Amino acid sequence: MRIFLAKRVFTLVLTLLVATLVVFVVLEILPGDPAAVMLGINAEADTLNALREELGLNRPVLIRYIDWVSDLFTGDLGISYTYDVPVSELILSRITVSFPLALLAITLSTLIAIPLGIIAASNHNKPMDFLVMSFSQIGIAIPNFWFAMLLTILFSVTLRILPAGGFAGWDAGIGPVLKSLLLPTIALALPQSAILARVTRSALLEVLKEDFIRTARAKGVNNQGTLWKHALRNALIPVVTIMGLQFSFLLAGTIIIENVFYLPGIGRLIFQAISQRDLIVVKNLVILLAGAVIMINFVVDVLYAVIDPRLRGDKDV
Amino acid sequence: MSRMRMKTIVTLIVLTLGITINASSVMAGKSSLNLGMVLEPPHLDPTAGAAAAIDEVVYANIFEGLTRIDKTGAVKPALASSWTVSEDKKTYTFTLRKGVKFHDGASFEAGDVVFSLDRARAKDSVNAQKALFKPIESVTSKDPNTVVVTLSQPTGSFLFNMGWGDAVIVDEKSAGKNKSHPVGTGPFKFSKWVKGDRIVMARNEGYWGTAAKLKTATIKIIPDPAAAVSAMMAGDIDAFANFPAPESLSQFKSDPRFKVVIGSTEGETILSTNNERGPFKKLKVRQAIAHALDRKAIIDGAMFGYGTPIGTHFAPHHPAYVDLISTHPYDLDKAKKLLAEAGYPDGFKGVIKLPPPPYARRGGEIVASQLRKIGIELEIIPVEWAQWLDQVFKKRDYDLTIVSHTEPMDIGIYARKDYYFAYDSPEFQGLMQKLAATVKTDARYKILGDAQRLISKNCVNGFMFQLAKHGVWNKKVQGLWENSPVQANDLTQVYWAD
Amino acid sequence: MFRKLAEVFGHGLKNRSFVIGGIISLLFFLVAFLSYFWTPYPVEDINIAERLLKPSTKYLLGTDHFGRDILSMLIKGARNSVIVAFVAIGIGLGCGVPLGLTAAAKKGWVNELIMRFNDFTFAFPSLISAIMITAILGPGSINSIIAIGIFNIPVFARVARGAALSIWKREFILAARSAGKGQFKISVEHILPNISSMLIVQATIQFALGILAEAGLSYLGLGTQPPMPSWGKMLNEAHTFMHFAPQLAIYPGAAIALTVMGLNLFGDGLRDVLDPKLRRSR
Amino acid sequence: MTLLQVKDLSVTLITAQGPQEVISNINFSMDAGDKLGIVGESGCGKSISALAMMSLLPPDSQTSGKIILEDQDILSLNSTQICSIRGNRIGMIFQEPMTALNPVKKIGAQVSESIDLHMNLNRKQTLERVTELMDKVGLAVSRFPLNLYPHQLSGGQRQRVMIAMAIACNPKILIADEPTTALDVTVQEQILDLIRDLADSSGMALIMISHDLGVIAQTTQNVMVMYTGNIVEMGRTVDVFQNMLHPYTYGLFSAIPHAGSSAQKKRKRLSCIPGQVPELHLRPQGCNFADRCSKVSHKCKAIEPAATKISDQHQVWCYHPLTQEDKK
Repeated sequence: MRIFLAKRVFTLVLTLLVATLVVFVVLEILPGDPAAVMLGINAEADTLNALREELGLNRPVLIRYIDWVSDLFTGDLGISYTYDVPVSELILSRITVSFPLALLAITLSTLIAIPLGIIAASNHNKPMDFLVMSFSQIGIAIPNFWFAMLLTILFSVTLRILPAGGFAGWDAGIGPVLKSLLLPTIALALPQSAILARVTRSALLEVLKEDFIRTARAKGVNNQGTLWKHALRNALIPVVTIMGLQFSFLLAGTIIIENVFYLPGIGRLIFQAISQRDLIVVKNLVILLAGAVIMINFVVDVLYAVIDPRLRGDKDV
Repeated sequence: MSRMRMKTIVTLIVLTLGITINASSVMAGKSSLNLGMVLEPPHLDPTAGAAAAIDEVVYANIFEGLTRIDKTGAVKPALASSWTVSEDKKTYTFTLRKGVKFHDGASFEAGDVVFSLDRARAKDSVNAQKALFKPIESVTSKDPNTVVVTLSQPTGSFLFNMGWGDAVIVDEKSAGKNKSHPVGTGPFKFSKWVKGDRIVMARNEGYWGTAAKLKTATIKIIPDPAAAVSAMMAGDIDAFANFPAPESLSQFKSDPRFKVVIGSTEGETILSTNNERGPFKKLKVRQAIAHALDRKAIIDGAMFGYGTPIGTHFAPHHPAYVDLISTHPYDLDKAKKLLAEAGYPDGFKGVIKLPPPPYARRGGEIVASQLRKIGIELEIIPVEWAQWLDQVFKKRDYDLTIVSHTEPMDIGIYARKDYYFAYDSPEFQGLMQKLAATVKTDARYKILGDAQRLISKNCVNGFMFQLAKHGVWNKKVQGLWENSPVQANDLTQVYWAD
Repeated sequence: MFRKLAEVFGHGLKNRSFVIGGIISLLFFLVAFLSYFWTPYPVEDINIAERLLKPSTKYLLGTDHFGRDILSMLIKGARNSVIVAFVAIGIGLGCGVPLGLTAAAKKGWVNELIMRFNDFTFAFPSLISAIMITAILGPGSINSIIAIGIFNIPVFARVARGAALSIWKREFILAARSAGKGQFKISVEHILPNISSMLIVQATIQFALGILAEAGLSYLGLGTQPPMPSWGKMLNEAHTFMHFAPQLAIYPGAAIALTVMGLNLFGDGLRDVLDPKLRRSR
Repeated sequence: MTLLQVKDLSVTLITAQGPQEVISNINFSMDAGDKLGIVGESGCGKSISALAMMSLLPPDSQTSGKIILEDQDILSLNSTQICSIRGNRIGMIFQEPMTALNPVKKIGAQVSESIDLHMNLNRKQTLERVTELMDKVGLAVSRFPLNLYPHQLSGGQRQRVMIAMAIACNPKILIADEPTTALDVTVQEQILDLIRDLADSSGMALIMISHDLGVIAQTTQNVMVMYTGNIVEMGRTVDVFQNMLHPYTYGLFSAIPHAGSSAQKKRKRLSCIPGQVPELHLRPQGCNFADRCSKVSHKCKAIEPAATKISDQHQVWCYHPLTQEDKK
């Protein structure tokens, strides 16, 4: 386990380092001058130069890269060009929107998907199974932003009971926050749950064919018991894999969904930062997100070992 | 299922989820205002950025200059209670108001004016409108309440210029932090900024002038037109000084709760043309384009009918405006003929780069479709502002673009031969020189008229329409600006009627 | 080859997903093809006077904010989706399969390098990278093809590698190796034909994902540009009109969902048909 | 006293080729403490009949006939009643110890599960019972803690865990379905001995299913030879082994290697009985073995043979039982 962990951490750091290089190079290529964006069309050349100097954009490329990476290690992400506040503060304030959203979405999708998958698998080839699979097929095919629009049309335009967008802010209390996150959460969670339900179902069906299920039944365990006590945990491995992969999709999803609902989250921040050429925000955010994905993959690996004792690498007796 | 029942069910579901449904506006009371804004300001220091959104938040609310522009566009005294101008029009002596304090308690004195103006014109200045301060030769404080500004040459618009957001007076102590925590002298104090969501201001109880009527003002950032409609409808927003969705104005007009005010702006929306590139070098080609533009269709299609057609680069509500629309009427046959005469009987291909605002993106699609009718095939390339500034504005790598020039009285840009239109006309440059040296209003207006006629005759750009200001607000909200002579949301006089 | 196709088709007719998905997919391709010859109205023509009309006999699905016929835009939008998804798959197959085959054949550090590269590309949420790519290259359908295509590369590399590894263990490969054939030759002559069915199935899935991705990018304004209609862009435009012309948001979304569902069903069916082991259990 | 009676049992499974009858009308019975062997090639229906006794057939299969355990017809019970029989009154050991144990559960928990289900014991008593069982199957808890996972054990050890699970509730009948096939030869012996000893000491009836006549001879008193869902020969193990009458039985016997590896065994068997077990849907009319039989006649291919009683303890379903001549 320890060697396994050490190896994982090493690749994790290496991947992140390569990621910093790629992101940095990409942003160097990115056309558009942050100073020009900030100062607009009437700005004069020496004003632009003064601002670039102030932002530290006039230093040599290599120095800037090394500075950035070493700052990353110390946790100092620098000051946003446009907002003029520490990037870490900016990101933190956006995370208070995106993280609850992602968490709610993944919770909701799991809460929907796993029971649906179980229902479908335990009613294999029966009408209930067909129903769940149809839901799944439709859910997978529907783009989440369209679904978000449909939800808005129904709940905000027609019924007018939920806001069409915006975030109430945490100081407004938990109620308004949940209210503003409700539609985005559903829009994110439902398509995800469609995929997850499908994976749960097929993983369960796969496991239910295994010999040890027959063993359990031969012991006198009833159908419910075999499903819950024996099949489910074994089926969790592919389910957790997909959930790990979905995290990355979820991040992508939040970018679009935050744009549909105008939530001041990470997704909107990165979109906005790219268009305003707030490069310092962009590069740190991208690294943060890549880091999050890599971390999640790491967590998934660890979860595997928790679920499946065979992967813990313990020695035989 | 009936809609009624559906609603009940959904309501029940929502209630059981523990989510209270109430329109927050009901609670808002009469002393606070939620003002909607489309773009979030990047920061709140008007002396260090070009974004109109900065001024829309802080101008006249938090920061004040020596002078200020009122809702009619006239120059009024602000931190300077009065001024005198020397005979040669080169020395301005400002008498400052007494007893003015910055929000942090620092008192306002002549030294602050000297600091602010010197900072704006310094070598390392990051002021986006540095040109405003170019004529200034020196700024000196005669005593704590008197400032003398000496100009290198007479500048007719100097007092107007000092009313711009970029010329507000800041305190040396707090200037460095104005981006995130602005400290000014205005009737509102900055209280907090939830990035990406809202900016809150509270009444400045120690204001030198008439105190603001509102206790707090919250500026909510709602970039999405659809969200803006719902927020307005739900009462989450009390007013939108410039509503982002002209297509939904009719909806608000028919709703007795709201007042829709169509005002004017300083935004001349034009089909900017690269005068030094390919076919666009030829006057006949530019004339053909002018004849091929159906302004009514563009205004209807892009702005849902809100906007005033223009035939030159000048605001129609200005007294010096000359109506030149009929010089190039919509006439496809003539356009085709002109194009053929220019040597392009079968038209040609070009590129139109469009910045993000809907007037540009939608307008660009319509323009492309209109020009296709005379054989000009335009490839539509949408660009972000960053790319627009870089490619179009700086490197002039474009054929056509659409942009609204929102600076007031900016016809002078046509005299800059290195400007992105690449219009180099000694005749026009001469007119502008003459204008700068002219002080009498009548004479100035005549020169301005000639200038308008000249760029119209030369078809420098495709002149399309003056951007309208679509105000939508709760009927009970009083005192908001109907027009925008400068980019501002002056909330000083705003109050709720009973 | 032809006989095998006929056989697959024969089996397929018994598979519900294959038939339903196949019909929807076929319709989608036919509609896309149709747009080259005919649409009810030209989609470039802006007619402000007739904008935002409700469906009628003249305009079966109504008109958009520029007075363009929605049906015509949907038809032409199908073509756009096909092209983007198709070329993106071409990129994925063209680069991913050789990478995957090499990784499977070479093992060692080449394998390690290719797999690390794969992990690495997976680490970046695809949409963020797509946004960055379009920020560099500018928005447009070609750049969205590149952005989507790049993300197909690791997918195909992974599938190709996994499948190839299992084929390498087979006895006939051993025979070919003992006959002195090189790794490259074996990969092309023996491995590739044997993993082709898996690649085809993956391709249909990626096709569906490509259509979704294109719609997402166009929705954000980074994909296809006017005057070429795109379903995602239509949704973007409809968003503004949601309050008084909600019908605009319905049709393009429904078109995306239906097409993607059709392709997914077809992919599922095809996998069942091509993989006899799974035929009974599903 | 008759413990188990199987009457006219037929089983039809749904296969890719449609419904197939895999067990046709078999009848047999056994008394408490009996040791019955069922022998035949794979696909002959021996495992299916065992699964039928446990009511563990796939849900879409159809059965007819009766399986009477003591006084209950297993086939007519509802699922709750069946669950109270499985693991309690009938225990079963499966062929693949590698896959028959749940990989994510500790062995102790897997053994105690049937105790929890069927025996009314408190936690301490359960633990004692599990420890006792583990001792019995030769996995003393001191060396093999109960918190081990299956993957930490060898195949033979896992099969011992299986056995502990199967006998946990002192079942009346223990069904062992090819319990040693997947094991190393050296381990096979130990496991067989263990099963036989356990059956002897507790008075359980044993049904030993195997394709290996050696295993049968070693562990059973009675034997039933099955071929394509039919019983072809049945009788006391001694009688049947000494006097094989059905050509198929003899073919199986000839396949036993007298020396050599298992691979040789396989090859030899193929050479002894020509051809292969016919696919179920291709079964011929008449005697199913006809196509592979050296003594086939027209009659064999026309009408299915009925039972011929050789002695009280020995029956054969064949028109041409083997003679001593044939066996040379």
